[in-house]
Amino acid sequence: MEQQKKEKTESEKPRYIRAYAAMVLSRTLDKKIVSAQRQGRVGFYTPTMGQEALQVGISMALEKEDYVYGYYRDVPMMLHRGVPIETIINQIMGNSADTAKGRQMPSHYTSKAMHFMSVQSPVASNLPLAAGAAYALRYLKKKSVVVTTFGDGATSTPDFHAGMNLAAVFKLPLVFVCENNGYAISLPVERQTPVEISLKAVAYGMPGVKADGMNFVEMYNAAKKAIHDARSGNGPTLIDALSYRMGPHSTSDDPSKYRTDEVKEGSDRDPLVIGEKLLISMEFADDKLLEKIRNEAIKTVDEKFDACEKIPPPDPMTAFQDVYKNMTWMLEEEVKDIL
Amino acid sequence: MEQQKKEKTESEKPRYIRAYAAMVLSRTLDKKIVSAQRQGRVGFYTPTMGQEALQVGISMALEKEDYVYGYYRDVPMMLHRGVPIETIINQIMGNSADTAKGRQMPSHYTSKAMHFMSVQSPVASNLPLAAGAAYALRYLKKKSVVVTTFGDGATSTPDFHAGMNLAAVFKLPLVFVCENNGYAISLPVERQTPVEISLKAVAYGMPGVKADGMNFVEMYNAAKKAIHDARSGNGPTLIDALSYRMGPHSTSDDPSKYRTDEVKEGSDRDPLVIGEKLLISMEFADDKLLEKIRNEAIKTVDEKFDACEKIPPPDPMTAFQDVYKNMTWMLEEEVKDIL
Amino acid sequence: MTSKPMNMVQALNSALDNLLSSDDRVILLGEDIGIDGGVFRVTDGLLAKYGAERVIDTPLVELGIVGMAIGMAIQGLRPIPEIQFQDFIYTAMDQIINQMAKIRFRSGGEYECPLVLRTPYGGGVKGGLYHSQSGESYFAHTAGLTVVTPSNPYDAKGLLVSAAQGDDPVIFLEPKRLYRTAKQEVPDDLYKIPIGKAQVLQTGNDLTFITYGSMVPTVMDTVKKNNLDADVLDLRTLVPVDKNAIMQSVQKTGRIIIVHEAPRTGGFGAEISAMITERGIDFLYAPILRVTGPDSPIPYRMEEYYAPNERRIMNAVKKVMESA
Amino acid sequence: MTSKPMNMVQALNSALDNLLSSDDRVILLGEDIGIDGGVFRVTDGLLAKYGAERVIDTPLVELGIVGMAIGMAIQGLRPIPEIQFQDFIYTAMDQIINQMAKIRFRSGGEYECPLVLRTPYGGGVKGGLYHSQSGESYFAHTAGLTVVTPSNPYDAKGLLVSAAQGDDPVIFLEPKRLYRTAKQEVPDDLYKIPIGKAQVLQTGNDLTFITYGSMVPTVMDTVKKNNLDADVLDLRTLVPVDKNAIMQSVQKTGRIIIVHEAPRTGGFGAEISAMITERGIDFLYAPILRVTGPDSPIPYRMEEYYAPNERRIMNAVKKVMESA
Ligand SMILES: Cc1ncc(C[n+]2csc(CCOP(=O)(O)OP(=O)(O)O)c2C)c(N)n1
Ligand SMILES: Cc1ncc(C[n+]2csc(CCOP(=O)(O)OP(=O)(O)O)c2C)c(N)n1
Ligand SMILES: [Mg+2]
Ligand SMILES: [Mg+2]
Repeated sequence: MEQQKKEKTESEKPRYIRAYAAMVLSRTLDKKIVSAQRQGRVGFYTPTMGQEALQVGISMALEKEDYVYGYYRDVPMMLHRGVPIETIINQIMGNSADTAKGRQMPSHYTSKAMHFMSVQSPVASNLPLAAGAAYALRYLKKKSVVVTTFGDGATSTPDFHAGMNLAAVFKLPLVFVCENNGYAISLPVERQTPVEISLKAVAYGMPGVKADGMNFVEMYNAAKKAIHDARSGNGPTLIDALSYRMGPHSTSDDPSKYRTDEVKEGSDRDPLVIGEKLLISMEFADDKLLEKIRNEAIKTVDEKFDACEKIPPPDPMTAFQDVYKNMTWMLEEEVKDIL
Repeated sequence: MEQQKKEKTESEKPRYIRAYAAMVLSRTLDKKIVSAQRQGRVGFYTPTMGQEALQVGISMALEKEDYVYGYYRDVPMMLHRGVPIETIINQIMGNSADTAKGRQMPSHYTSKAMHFMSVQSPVASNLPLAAGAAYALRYLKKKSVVVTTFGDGATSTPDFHAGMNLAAVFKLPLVFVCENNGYAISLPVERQTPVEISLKAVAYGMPGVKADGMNFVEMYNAAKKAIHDARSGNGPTLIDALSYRMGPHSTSDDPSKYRTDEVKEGSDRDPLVIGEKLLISMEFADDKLLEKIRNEAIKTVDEKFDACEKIPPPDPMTAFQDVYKNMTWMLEEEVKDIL
Repeated sequence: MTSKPMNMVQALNSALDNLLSSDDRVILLGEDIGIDGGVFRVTDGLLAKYGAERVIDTPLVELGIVGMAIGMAIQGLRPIPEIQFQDFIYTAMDQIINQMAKIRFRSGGEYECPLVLRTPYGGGVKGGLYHSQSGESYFAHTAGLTVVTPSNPYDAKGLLVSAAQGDDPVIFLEPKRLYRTAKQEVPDDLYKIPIGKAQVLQTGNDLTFITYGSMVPTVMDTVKKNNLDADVLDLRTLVPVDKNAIMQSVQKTGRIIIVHEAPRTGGFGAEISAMITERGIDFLYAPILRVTGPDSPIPYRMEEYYAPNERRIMNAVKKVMESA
Repeated sequence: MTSKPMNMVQALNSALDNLLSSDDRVILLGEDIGIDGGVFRVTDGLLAKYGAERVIDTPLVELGIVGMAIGMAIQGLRPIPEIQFQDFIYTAMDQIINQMAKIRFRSGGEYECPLVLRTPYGGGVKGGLYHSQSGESYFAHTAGLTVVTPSNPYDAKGLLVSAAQGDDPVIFLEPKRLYRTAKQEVPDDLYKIPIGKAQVLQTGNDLTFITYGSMVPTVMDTVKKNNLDADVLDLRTLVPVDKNAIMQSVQKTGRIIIVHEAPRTGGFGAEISAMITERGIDFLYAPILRVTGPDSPIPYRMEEYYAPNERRIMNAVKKVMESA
C-alpha cells in the first residue's frame, strides 16, 4: 500500500517538476517584460505574478484536445500547455511573427495550435463564447472540455451571468475558473460583491468550489475533479481560485493609490515559494535542482526576449487585412489613400 | 390574547376586502380587454390572470411614499395602489388621455402620480434603474422603498444580474419580486435555469424567499417582511412569487403550441378562488358580499371601458414631442414634411 | 426545381430547412424558436424535424444567444441565431461589435466566425417604440460585419442561403412589415443570391430611388402609381454596398432620392448620399434627398406618421425634378 | 474669476469639482473613479473631498453604472457616470438606447433623465482595437441623446458644465489623445459653453474643414503648417449639430472636407455630407470629401496608419482645390 502510493507519487515527479518549471519560467518572463516596459521596450503589459500556481494547476489537468477561452493574465497556463515562449513575446512586441499580426495590445494572446482562443479586452465576454464552444465540441462528438478563465471583477458582468446559466441549462462540458486575485484594478473583491465567489454557482445549480490557488497541487486536484465531471457529462463547475495579484493591475497602474501589497515576492504566500516547499517535502527536488530550473528560465527568457525583439514590425498592410475574408471595396479604397 | 388577536384581525378586514376587490377588478378588466382585443377594439395586451394575488399582496405592504419599477403585467398592483382604472384603459387605447400620450404599445403603463415608473419592453431593464432609484431615495433621506417586478424569464438577463448585485453591494432599500408564472412565452422555468429562482439570491448574499403567489395573504406577509427589512436599512430581498400565467403570453400568443393549461379559471388554484376562501374562512366576507364586489367590478369595467374608448386619439404632433425637452431643429424640419 | 408560392416567412423557413438538411454544422438558436416555432413562425416545424440539439430554445438572454453562436462558429459550426425583435439586440451589442465583428482580425486570421444573426426589424405591426426599430446603421458602421436585408420572399431565401454559406458574420435584417404582405414563386431547393449586389427593380431616366428592405414596396408602389420614369435600386446588401450599381444610376439620372425607415440623422441614407457626393457630384442635377423616419422613437397609436409614404416620397420627387 | 493653465484632464476635474460643490444632486459613479481617481485621473481627489456616497466606486458592470445613473436621474439627482473606455460601453447599449434616450418620450414627459455619461474615446494611446474606438455614430443615430465632444481644455470644462445642467441625457465623449497634449488658461469657477453651437476656429475663403473632438488639433496644425485659407469648424456638439454654422461656411467656400477619426462607412461625416448636399448643393464647387479612419478595427503596432494625418488631409485639399 505505502509502496504503491510511493510509486504512484514517484511517477508524478516529472509532471510536478514540469509544473514548477512553467511557474518559474512565467515569473521570470513576467519580470523581464515589466522591466523592459520601464525601459520603453514594451508598450504595456498585465503581469501575472501571484497567479502562476492556479494556472499551472489547471493546465496539469487538461488534455491535448481541450480548449481554453482565457484572459489577459494566462501566460503561465499557456507556457505550461506548451505554447512557445516566443508566441508570448512576439505578441507583446506586436511584431511580424506575432500570431495576431501585431494587431492587438500586449497581453492579448492567440494560439490556435495550442487551443487557446484569442484574448479580447472586454472583461468576461469570452464566457458565452466558451459556452458555445463547449456546445459545439459536444455536438461534434469530441471528448474535449473547455476551460474559461476570468477575474473576480468579471463575476459582476452580464457575460458571466449569461455564460454560467447557459452552461448549466445545457449541462455543458465547461469549467469556469475565477482567477480571484482579490482586486479588479482598485476595487477589492469584497466590494465587488458581498459573497464568496464560489457561492455564485448556487444561482445556477452548479457545483462551486473554493481552491487554494497559491498551491499548484491543490489547484490541480480541484481542476482534475471539475474537468473529469465536465468530460463525463456531469456538467460545469465554478472554481473560485483564491490567489493574489502580486503586481500592479497593469504597467499603467499604481497600486499604492489603493492598497498595500499584502503578498510579497519570496514570502511564504508566494505561489513559487509554496511550490518549492511542496517539491522538497515530496522529495521531488532539492535546492540544486530548483536553482538549475531558475537559472535555465533566466537564460531562456533573456535569449528569447532579445531574439524576438529583433523581429521587424508587421507590414503596414497587415493592419487592414482579415477584417473580412476578402477585403471590401471600401477598405481597399481607404487603404490606397493611407499607404 | 384571543380577543386581541380577533380585534387585530377584525381591523384588517377593510384592507383584505379592498385587496380582494382589486383582484376582482383586475380580473374583470383583464377579460374585458382580451375580448375587446378579439373584436379588434384593442391592438394588443398581455393578460395578468393568475398573478393578481401576488401583486396585490405586495401592494398591501407598500406605503404611499414607495415606488414601483414594474413590468407589463402589473395591472392588479396598479389598481390596488390606487391608479385610476382609466389610466390603464387609456394606455391600452393609446388615446389622448393616456399619460404616455399614445406613444407606447398597450401594457406599457406610466403613473408618476402613483409612483409607478413607466414600463419598457426590454425584459428586466427596469432593474438597474430601480437600484439607482433606491440609491437616490436613500441619498435624499426619504424613507421610501423601491419594489421592482419582473418575470421568471427575466432572471436570465444581464439586467437582473446587474440589478441584484448592485442592490446587494450598496445594501439598497429595494425589493426584487420575481412574478414567477412558470413560463417565459413558451419556455418553462425549468428550462430557463436549473434552480429555484429564490436560490439566485445566494449569489448576491441576499435573502431569497419563496412565497405562494397564489395566496394574497401569504404574499402580503412575505412582502411585509422584505419591505420592512429594506426600509430599516437591512438591504434587499428577492421574493420568488410562485404563480401561474393563466392566460396566453399576450393576445398574439397561442399557448396550445407549447403547453396544456395547468391552472384553470375558477379552479382551486385560481388566486381569486383562494382569496374568496380565505375571506370566508376569516369571516371577513360571505357569498353575498363577494357577489356584490364582482358585480360592481363588471359595472365599473364596462362603464369605464366604454367611456375611455370614446376618447379621441392624440394629436399627431404628440408623436414628435418629448424626444428632448426642446424639439431639435432636425425633428422640426422632419415634422414639417410629415404633417 | 420545384417551387411554390411563399410569403417571406415561408421562404425563410424553407431556407432554414434546406440549410439544416444539407449541412450538419447548421444550428439554430434563440428564444421560442423551437416548440413555439418562433413568434413570427419563421422556424415553425424545424424542431420536430431536426431535434432539440440543432434547434435550440434558449433562456432569455440575447448576449448569450449571440455569444454562444460565436463560440459555435469558432469551433467549426454554422450557427444561425435569432433575436426575437431587433429592438432587443442591444444587450448583445458588445458581443456583436467586440467579438463577432473582430474574431478574424484580432486572431490574425487564425479563427473565423461564420454565422448569420437573423432578426425582424422595422415597423408595420403597431409595436410602438420597442417592437419597430430599424437599427441597420449601428451594424453598418461596424467594420467586420456584413449587413443584408431582403425585400421580398425570393430574395429572402436566396440571400439567407448565401449569408449562411459565407465565411464572415452577417447581420440579416428581416423587414417584419413584409413578412406576410406578398407571395412569390420560391424554389423548394437551395439557391443563392449574391451578397454585395443590388437589384435594379425598374429602370428609368428621370431619377433614381435607392432603397432597401422594408421600404422597397412603398417606393415601387409610388413609382408605379405615379408613372415615374425612375431607376429603382433595391440595395439588398448594405455592407458592402453595391457602389457600381449606385454610381451607374447616378450617372444616368443625376437625381437621387434615398428612402429608408430608420431615423434620418446618421441613417444609412447619409452614407449613400455621402458616397455619391464624394465621387459623382458632377453628375448631380439636384440635391440628393432623403425620405426617412424622423429623429424620434416610433409611436404606437400614431405609427402611420412615422415611415415614409407616397405623399412624402412625391414631395421629394417634386423637389428634385424642379431643380435644374 | 481666477484661472490657471490646465490640460483637459485637469479642466474636466475642475468642472466635476465645481459641479459637486455647487449642487448636492450631482453624483459620480464608475469603475475605479474613487480611491484610484480614475484610470485617466479625471476624478482624482474627488472621493476624498465629497465622500463615498457621492463619488461611487462601482462593481465591474457598465450596464449597471448606466442603469443606476438613469434611475438616479429619474428620482431627481444629476448623476455623471463614467465608462472607463468607450470601447466598453456596448454592454450598456440597451440601457442607453432603450432607457436613457426614451425615458421622457415613453413616459409622456412625466419622467426625465438629466445625466451626463462621460467616456474617453479614440486612439492615441496605443490601445489597439479595444482601447481606441470612436463610436460617436452609434449615439448620434439614437434620437433622444445629445452628443458632445470637446477638443480642448477650456471647451471641455464649459461643455461638461452645460451638459450637466441641462435636462436631457448627454453622451460626453472625451478625446483621450488630447487629455494631456495641451494646456489652456481655464477659469477655476463654473462657466458654460452652449450645447449645439460650433466654434469657428479660423476663417478663410478657399475651403471649409468640418471636424470635432480628437481630430481638431490635427486639422488646425495642417491648416497652419500649409497656410491654408480655410474656415475651420469645431462642431463641439454632434447632436443637435450646428446647421447654421455649417451652411454659412458652405455658402462661403463651397469646398468641404470633413475630418474624423471614426471609420468612414456610416461615420458622422456621412451625416454632415448628406445634410449639406440636401440643402446646399448649388454652393458646392467640389465633391465633399471625408478624411476618416478606415473601415477596420484599430491596430496596435500599426496605429499610426489609422487616424487621419497631415498627408491625407493635404491629399483631400489638393482634390477639392483642383475641382472647378
Ligand atoms: C467590460 C469592461 N469594463 C472595463 C474594463 C477595464 N478593465 C480592464 S481589467 C479590469 C479589472 C478586471 O478585474 P478582474 O476581473 O478581477 O481581473 P484581474 O485584472 O484582477 O485579473 C477593468 C475594469 C474592461 N476591460 N472591460
Ligand atoms: C430583452 C428582451 N428579449 C426578448 C423580449 C421578448 N419577450 C417579451 S416577454 C418575454 C418573456 C418574458 O418572460 P418572463 O420574464 O417570465 O415574464 P412573463 O411574460 O412570463 O410575465 C419575451 C421573450 C423582450 N421583451 N426583451
Ligand atoms: Mg481580479
Ligand atoms: Mg414568466
